Amino acid sequence: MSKIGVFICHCGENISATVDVARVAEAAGQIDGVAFSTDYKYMCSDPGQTMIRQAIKEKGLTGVVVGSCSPRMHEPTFRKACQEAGLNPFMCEMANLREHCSWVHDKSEATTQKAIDLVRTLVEKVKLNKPLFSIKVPVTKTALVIGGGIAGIQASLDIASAGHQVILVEKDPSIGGHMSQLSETFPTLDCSQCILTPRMVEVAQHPNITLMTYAELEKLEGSIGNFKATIRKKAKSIDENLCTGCGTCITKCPTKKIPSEFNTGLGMRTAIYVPFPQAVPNKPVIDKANCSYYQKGKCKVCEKVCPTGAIRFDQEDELVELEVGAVVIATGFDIMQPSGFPEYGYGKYKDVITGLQFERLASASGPTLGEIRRPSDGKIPEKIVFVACAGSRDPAKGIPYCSKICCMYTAKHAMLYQHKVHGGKSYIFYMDIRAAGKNYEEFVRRAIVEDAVNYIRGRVSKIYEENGKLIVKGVDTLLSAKPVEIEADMVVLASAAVANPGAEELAQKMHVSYDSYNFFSEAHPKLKPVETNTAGIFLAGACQAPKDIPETVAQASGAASKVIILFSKDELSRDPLIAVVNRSPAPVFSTCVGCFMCTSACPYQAIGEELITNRQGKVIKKVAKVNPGLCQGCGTCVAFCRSKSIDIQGYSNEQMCAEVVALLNND
Amino acid sequence: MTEFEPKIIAFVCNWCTYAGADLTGTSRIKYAQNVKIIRFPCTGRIDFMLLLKSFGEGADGIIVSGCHPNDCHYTSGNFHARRRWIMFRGLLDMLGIDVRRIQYSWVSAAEGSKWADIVNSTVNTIRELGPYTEYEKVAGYLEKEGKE
Amino acid sequence: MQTENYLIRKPSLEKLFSNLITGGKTVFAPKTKGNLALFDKVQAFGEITEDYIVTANSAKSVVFPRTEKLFSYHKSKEKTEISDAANSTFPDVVLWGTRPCDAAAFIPLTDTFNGDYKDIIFNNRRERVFLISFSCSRSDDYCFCTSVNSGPGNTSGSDVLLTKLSGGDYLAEVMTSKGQLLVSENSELFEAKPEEDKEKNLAVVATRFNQVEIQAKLQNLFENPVWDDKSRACLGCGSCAYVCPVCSCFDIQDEAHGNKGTRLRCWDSCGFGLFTLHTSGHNPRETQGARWRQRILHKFLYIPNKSKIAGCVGCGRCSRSCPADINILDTLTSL
Amino acid sequence: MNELIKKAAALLESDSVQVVIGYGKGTSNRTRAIFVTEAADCEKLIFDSRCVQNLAVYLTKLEIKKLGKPAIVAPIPVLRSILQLAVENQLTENDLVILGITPESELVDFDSFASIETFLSTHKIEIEEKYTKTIAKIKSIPVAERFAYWVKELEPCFKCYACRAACPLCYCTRCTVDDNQPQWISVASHPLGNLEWHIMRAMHLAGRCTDCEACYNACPMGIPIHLLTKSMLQDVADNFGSYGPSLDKQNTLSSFKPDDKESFIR
Amino acid sequence: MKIGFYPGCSLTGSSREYNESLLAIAKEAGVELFEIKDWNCCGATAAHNLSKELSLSLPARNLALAELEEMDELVVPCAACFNRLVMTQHELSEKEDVRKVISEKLQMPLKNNVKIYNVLQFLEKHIVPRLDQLVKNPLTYDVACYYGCLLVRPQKVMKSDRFEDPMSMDVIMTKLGANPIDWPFKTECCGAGFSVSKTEIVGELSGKIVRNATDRGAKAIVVACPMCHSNLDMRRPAINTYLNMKMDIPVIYITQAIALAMGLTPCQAGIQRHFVPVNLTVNR
Repeated sequence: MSKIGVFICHCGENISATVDVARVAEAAGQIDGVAFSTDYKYMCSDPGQTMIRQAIKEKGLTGVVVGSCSPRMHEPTFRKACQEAGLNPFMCEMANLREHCSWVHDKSEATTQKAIDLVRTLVEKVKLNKPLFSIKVPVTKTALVIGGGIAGIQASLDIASAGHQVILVEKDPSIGGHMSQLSETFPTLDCSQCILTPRMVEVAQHPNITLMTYAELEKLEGSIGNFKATIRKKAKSIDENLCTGCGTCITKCPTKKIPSEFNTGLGMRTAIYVPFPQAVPNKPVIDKANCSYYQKGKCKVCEKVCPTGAIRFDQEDELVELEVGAVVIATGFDIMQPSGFPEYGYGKYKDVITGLQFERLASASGPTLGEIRRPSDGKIPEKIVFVACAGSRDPAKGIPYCSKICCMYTAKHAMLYQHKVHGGKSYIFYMDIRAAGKNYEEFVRRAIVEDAVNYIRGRVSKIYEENGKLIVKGVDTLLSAKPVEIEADMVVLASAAVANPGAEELAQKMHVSYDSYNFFSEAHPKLKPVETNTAGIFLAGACQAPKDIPETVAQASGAASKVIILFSKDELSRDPLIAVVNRSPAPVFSTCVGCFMCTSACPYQAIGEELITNRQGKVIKKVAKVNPGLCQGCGTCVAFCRSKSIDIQGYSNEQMCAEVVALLNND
Repeated sequence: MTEFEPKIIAFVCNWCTYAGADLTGTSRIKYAQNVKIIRFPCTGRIDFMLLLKSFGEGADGIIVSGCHPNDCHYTSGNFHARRRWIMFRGLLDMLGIDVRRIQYSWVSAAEGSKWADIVNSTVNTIRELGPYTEYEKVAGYLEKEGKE
Repeated sequence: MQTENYLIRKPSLEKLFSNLITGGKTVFAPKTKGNLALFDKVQAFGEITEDYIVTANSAKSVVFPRTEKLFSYHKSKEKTEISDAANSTFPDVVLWGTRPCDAAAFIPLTDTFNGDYKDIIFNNRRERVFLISFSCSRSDDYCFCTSVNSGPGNTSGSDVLLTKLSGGDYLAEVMTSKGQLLVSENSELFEAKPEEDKEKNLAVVATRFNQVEIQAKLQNLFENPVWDDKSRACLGCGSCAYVCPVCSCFDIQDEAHGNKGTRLRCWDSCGFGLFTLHTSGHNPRETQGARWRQRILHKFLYIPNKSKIAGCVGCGRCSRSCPADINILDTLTSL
Repeated sequence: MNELIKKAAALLESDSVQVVIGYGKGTSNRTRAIFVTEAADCEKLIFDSRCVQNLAVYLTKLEIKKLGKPAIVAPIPVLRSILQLAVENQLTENDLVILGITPESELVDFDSFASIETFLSTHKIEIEEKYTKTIAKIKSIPVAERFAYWVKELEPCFKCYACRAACPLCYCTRCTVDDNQPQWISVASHPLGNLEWHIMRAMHLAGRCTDCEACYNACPMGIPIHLLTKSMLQDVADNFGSYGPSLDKQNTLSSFKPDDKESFIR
Repeated sequence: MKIGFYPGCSLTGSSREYNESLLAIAKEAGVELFEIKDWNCCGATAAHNLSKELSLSLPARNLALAELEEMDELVVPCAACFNRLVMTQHELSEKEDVRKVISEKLQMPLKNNVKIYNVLQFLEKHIVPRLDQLVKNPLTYDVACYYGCLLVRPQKVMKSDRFEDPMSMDVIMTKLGANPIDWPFKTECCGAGFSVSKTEIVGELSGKIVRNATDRGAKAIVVACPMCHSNLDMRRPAINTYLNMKMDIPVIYITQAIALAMGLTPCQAGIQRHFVPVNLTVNR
C-alpha cells in the first residue's frame, strides 16, 4: 500500500493568488493512498525542501507529488531532495500548478478544481512509479565546433587550452567570419583584423585543434557525451599537403572577374582563390561554379603553373565520421539584403550600399585600400547619409526585432568617414540610439560632439537620383518636425542582422529548437543562455541572436566552459527513462512475438534481437531487446507494440492509463 | 441551467507543446480551465488506446499535440504519430466516432500563444458539439442496465 | 404434474403473443439477421421467424447474461458503498420459439448454478422465465438430440410446447403450472385438444451414439490421441462454448473508474488458452487437445457423473458455429 | 487436384515435410482444414471454391508447429498472409513448403518469398465494388447515426474472439485485450467492451491486413467487421499509396514519409 | 461571374471622365459591369474619424447589396472608396463578432465574400489580357505613373512588398506602348483632402510632383484616383503659383490612357473635361 506525500506550493503569490492551495492540499489528503499532504509558501526554498525530506523520513513516504511550477523548472530540485531523504528520486513527480494553471486562469472555483485534478492525476501516477537508477554512459572528450567566426575561434581555443580535442568546422575556405571583414571595431576603433588574425593563426597551430575548412555538418546522431557527427569536406580541388600557398595559381588564373564574397562584391577575385590575404589556412580552393575548366572543360592553367603539382581536378567531396562528446554551434548571422526596400534604391543606385560594404570600403585591406570612394565613379563622397534600422524594428516589411549592432557600427562608420574625409558631411537617420554597453554611449557622444556627425531622428521615405546626387527624403521628427531632403553622394544602409539562410536546416539536423526568425533557441532565456534544449549542444555568438564582438566572445567562452565542465567527468549519468522489453514466466518468457516492427520504428537503432534459449541451449524464441546505451526514451516503440510487450520506464503504460483514468474521474 | 463545461484531456509531448504551454503560462496568456495536460516524452509515445480510453472514461474532447514536422526532439516520433493519427482518425470516422472531438496540433516551445489559441478554440468546438452523450450512453451501459 | 393438451389456431397464436406484450412481458424470440436466426427481444409478432432449425445463439443469456453485473461500488477514504445486483428486480421474460433442446438445456444449466452455492441472481432470473417452445419439423446433420435422451418433440424444460400440425394450427402441450396459468389467462385462445398425432409432424433425428456407452468409455480415455487428432484444426476461440445452451463457465472482471467500479460476471470458455493459465506461467491444459478433451469430458462424463444428466442437449450449435468445422459428433462417434 | 495430391505425397514420402496443411471434406457441404502426416492419406486433400478458410493461421500455432515442417496448400489469400508473416519475421523460407494455387486452380511453385511477391504483384488486393459502395454508404450517414448503426451492428458480439483466432496476423502470445496491467480495454462484452475491442483489432491490423475476410467468415454472429479493415485498407491506399505485403517495403505504421499529407493537424 | 461596380460620389461628379472612360473600355473589352443598385456613401474621410461603427456600416451596406445582387467581384475605381471598402471587409473577416453586429444593424445578411478590386487590379485581371487585340493606337510617349497614397495601401490588405515603389500601373502603361519613366514621386502626397481647404499646401506638394514629372521628361501624368486628379489637374493654378511658372503637363486617368490606346474618341474618354488641356492625341 503506497504512502504518498503531497506538497502544494504557493510560489509566493504566483499560485496561491488564483488557486485555493489549502483546499488543494486538503483534497489531496482525501485521495486513497495519500499519507501526508500540506501546502507551503516556497516549496523550492530550503525550508520547503526540508519539509519534504522530514515528511519522507517521519511518515515513511513511498512517493512524493509536488504541486508547484513546471517540472521542466524544478523536477531535478525536488527529486534531489527526495534522494537526500533516502527516497528514490524517480518516486517524485510534479503537478504543474503554475505554468499550466494559476498563471493561465483567473481566480475561480474551476481553477482550484483543475489544480486538484492535476494533483490527483500525478498521485495516481506516482503510485505506479518504480524506483529507477540512472544509466552511466562514457564521455567522448572531443568537442565539435561548427563555425569559424570569432565565436567558434574563441570557443575552440578555450576548450583546446583546457586540454581537450576540438574539431573546428568552417563552411568557407578560411576561418575568420564576419569579423575579418570589419575595418575598425567599436568602441575602441582598433583594427579588426589586427586583433583577430593572431587568434586565427593560434587556431591553426594549436595541437588540440583539428581545423576543417570548406566543410559542413551532414548529419548528427547520438546524444550528449556520445554524438556521431558526419562532416562533408567539400572538394577544394587541391592537395593541401602539397600546396605551399605560394599563390602562383591565383595570379595566373585567367578567370578574374568574380565578385569577391569577402569584399561584398565591391572587389573581384579569381576562380582559384583564397578569400583574403590573411586567410587561415592560406591555401586556395577552386570555385567550381566559376572555373572555366569545370565549366567548359579546358584551361587547367593553375595545374600547369603549380610548382608542387598540388592541383587535383578529380578530387571529390569526402564524408568523415567523427565521435564527439559535445557540440558548440557558432554559425553566426547574415545581413538582410535591402532589396526588399525599393524606396531606398539599393541595387538601383550603385552608391547606395550596406553597412558591411562600407566596412570593406573603410578597411585597409579592402578594394579601395581604406579610402572612402563611392562605387559608381570612385569619387570621394562629400556628403554621406547613413540610414539606421534599414529593415530592423520594422514589422511591416523587415524584421520586428532590433539588430542591436547597427547603432554602434553606424556611429563608427560616420566617425571613420569623418576621420578619412576631412570636411565631409555625414548624416545619420535613426529611430533611437541604443548605445548600452561599456564606453558605448561615450563613443556615440564622440561621434556627435568631436566628429560633428549629424544625427537626424526620423526615417527615410525615399532615395532617388537627381543630376548625379542621391536625394534622401526623410523627416526630422525633433525640433523642426519637418520633412528634410539631403543631396548626398553616398548612402549607407544599416541593414538588419538575420539568421543564416541554412540555420533552419542545421537546427533540424541537430534537433535543437529555433525561434520564428530561425535563430537558435537557448534552453532558458535567462538561466541557460548558452545551452540548447538538446543536452550536449551549446550556442556561441550571433547564431542565437544578433550580438557584437565582446558579447560574442563572452558567450563563446561561456559555451566552452560548459563543454569543459561536461568533459571534466569520465562518465555521464543519464535518466533511466528508457524502453524495456517485458519478461513473463516460462514457457512464454516474454510476450514479445518478435515482429520487430519496433526495430524499424526506432529512430536510434536502439532495438536489436535477443535469443531466448532453454537449458540445453536450444533457441526457444527470438525477441526484441533494447540497448540502454542508445535508447533515448521517446517511446515510439511502446505506442507501436501491439502486444504491449515493450514499455518505457517513467512513462509506462500503467502510469499513463492511471493518469487518464484519474484525470477524467474526479468524484 | 449552468453552461456545459467540457472535459478535455490533452496529450502533449514534453519537448515542444508542454514547453509551449509553459510559455503560455510565463506569458500569462489566459485560457479555459477545461483542458488538462498529460505529459509524454514524445507524440510517438501517445498510444491510440489512450485516446480510446479517454472517451471511455468520459472525455468530451481530446487534444493531441507535439513538435512540428522536422522539429521532433527524437527525430521522427511525430512522423510516426502523424501516420498513426491518419489511420486512427479514418477508423473512428468510419465508426461514427466524431473526429471533431479530437484536435491534433503542432505547437512548438516558442508558440505559447498558439497553445492558448488551440485550447480555447477546442473548448469552443466541444461546447458547440455538446457533451458526448452518444459515447457516454455506450460507456455507462452498466449503470443503466442495473436500474431496469 | 399431468400434461394437458390443447389446440391453438394460427390467428390465436398471434393474439397470444400480443397479450404477452400488453401483459408487460419481455419476449425473446428468433429473428432473422442475414442468413442467421438469433434470439432477440421482439415487440411485434411479425419480427419472429419460423424458418430456423435452431438459432445461432442459445437462449441461455436470459438467465445467464454474457455480461452480468454482480455489484457496483463507490469508495472514499472513509467508507465504501456497495450496491448488490442481487437486490435489483429482474424482468419477466418469455422465451418464444425455443426448441426442445433449448428448453432441455435449462435443466443442467439450473443445476450448475444450484450446487453447493445457490446463485441468487441466476435463480431470480430463472424464476421469471417462461418457455413457449416449438417442436422441430426439420433437422440437419448437426442435430443429435435423440442421442442425448431428448428429441424433436421433447417437452422437458418447456412450460408449453407447440407442435405445428398439418393444417397450420398448433398442438399445445402444457407441462407446468406456469403454463396452466397462461392458459387460464388466455382461455379463449385455447381449444380442445386435436386428434392429429403429434409424432408424424416431427422431424426425424437419427440416434448417433449411446450416451451411456460414451460415458463408460470416457472413464478411461483421458490419455488418448483422439483429442489431439480431432482438435487439430481448433483455432482456440470460444464460439462453441458461447453458443452452447449449457456451457456456464464464467470469469469475474472488475471494471474500475477511479473510485467507482463494477464487478462483472462474464462468459468464459475452456477453449481459450488463458482459461487455465496460472500466474506462474504453468498451464495444466497447454494444448487445444487438452482443452477439447476437457470440453467433451465435462459434458459427457463429469456432469453425468455428478448429476445424472447429460451436459449436452444435442443442438449441434457448437459444430455449426465452429470456424474450423470441428464437429463434436466426429469426436463422440470415433471414440 | 491429383497433381496436388501427388506432390503432397511426394513431399511426405521424401520426408522433406512432416505435415501437409490442406483442405479436406467437412460436415455436409463444408470443407475443413486437414493435417496430413501420411503419404497414403494425401488423397483426402481437395481444393475447390468452397475452400475459403485461411490456412496460414496454422503456421504460427503451437500445436501445428509440433508436427514438424509443414507444406501448406496456398491459394492467393494464404500467399498474401504468408508474405506478410514473413515481413513480420514470423516465417523464414526454410520453415515451410508452399503448394501455391493460382486463381485458375493450377499448382504453382515458390522457391522464395520474393517469388511470392512477384506472383502477387500480378494479383493485387482489390476491394470489391460492393464493399467500396457499402463503406461509402456507411460513411455518408450522419455521424451520430453512424455511431448508433455500429453499436447496433456490434451488439451481438459476445467476445468469443473467433475473429482473432481465425486471423493469420493475430499471432500474439498475449493479446492486449487479455492484458490487465493496465486494463487497456473493457473485457466484458457490452456496448463499450465490444466497440473498444473491434477498434483495437482493426487498428492492430492497420496496414497489415491482407483482406482475406477470415475474421468475417469466422464470426458466429455474422458481424460485418471486415468492413472496418477494408475501410482502413482504403485509407492506407489513399494516404500512403496502394497497399500489399512487401518484403522491401516497411510496414505502413512502422514507417513514415516526412511529407505524409494530412488535413487535420493545426 | 458577375462583376459589380461601385462608382462612389467622385465618379458621378468631379471625375465623371474617370467613370465614362472606365465604362467605355470595359464595353470595348466586352466586360459587363453592373452598378450596385441604391449604393451609398463609402464614408470616406469623415466617417472613420467620427464613428467606428458608422465607418464600418456604410461600406458594409454596399458589400451586402453586392452580395444580394450575387456579384462575385466588385470594382471600386475611386482609391478612397476602395480603401474604405477593403478595410471594412478586412476588419469584418478578422472579427466575426463585429460582422454579426454590423449585419444585424443593417438587417441584411453579410457573408463578406465579394472580391473587391481597385481599378488597377480590375484592369490587370479583365482588360490587360485583352489589350494585345484591343490596342489600336499605341501611346509612344513618356509618362509618369502617379499612384498616390491610397491605391496601394493598406499594406496588410494589399500584401504588396512594393508599396513605396509600386509598379503595376507602369506595367500596364508599357503594354499600351508608352514608356513609364523612373521617378521618385510615385507615392508622394498630393495634398489630398486639402484640395478644398488649404489649396496653397496642395500647390506645394502637388507642385513638386508635377515639376519632377516634367523635369524627367514625362508627356503626361497617369493617375487612378479622383483626388489625385483634381489636385494635379484642377489645382494647377495653385501649383503654378507655387512653382512660379506655368506647367502644362496634362493629367490623365489610366482608363483614359487605355481608351485612347484602344482608339476611342477623346470625347468617349472624357478628355474634354480636364482643366489642363490634353493634346496627346495629336502626338501620334
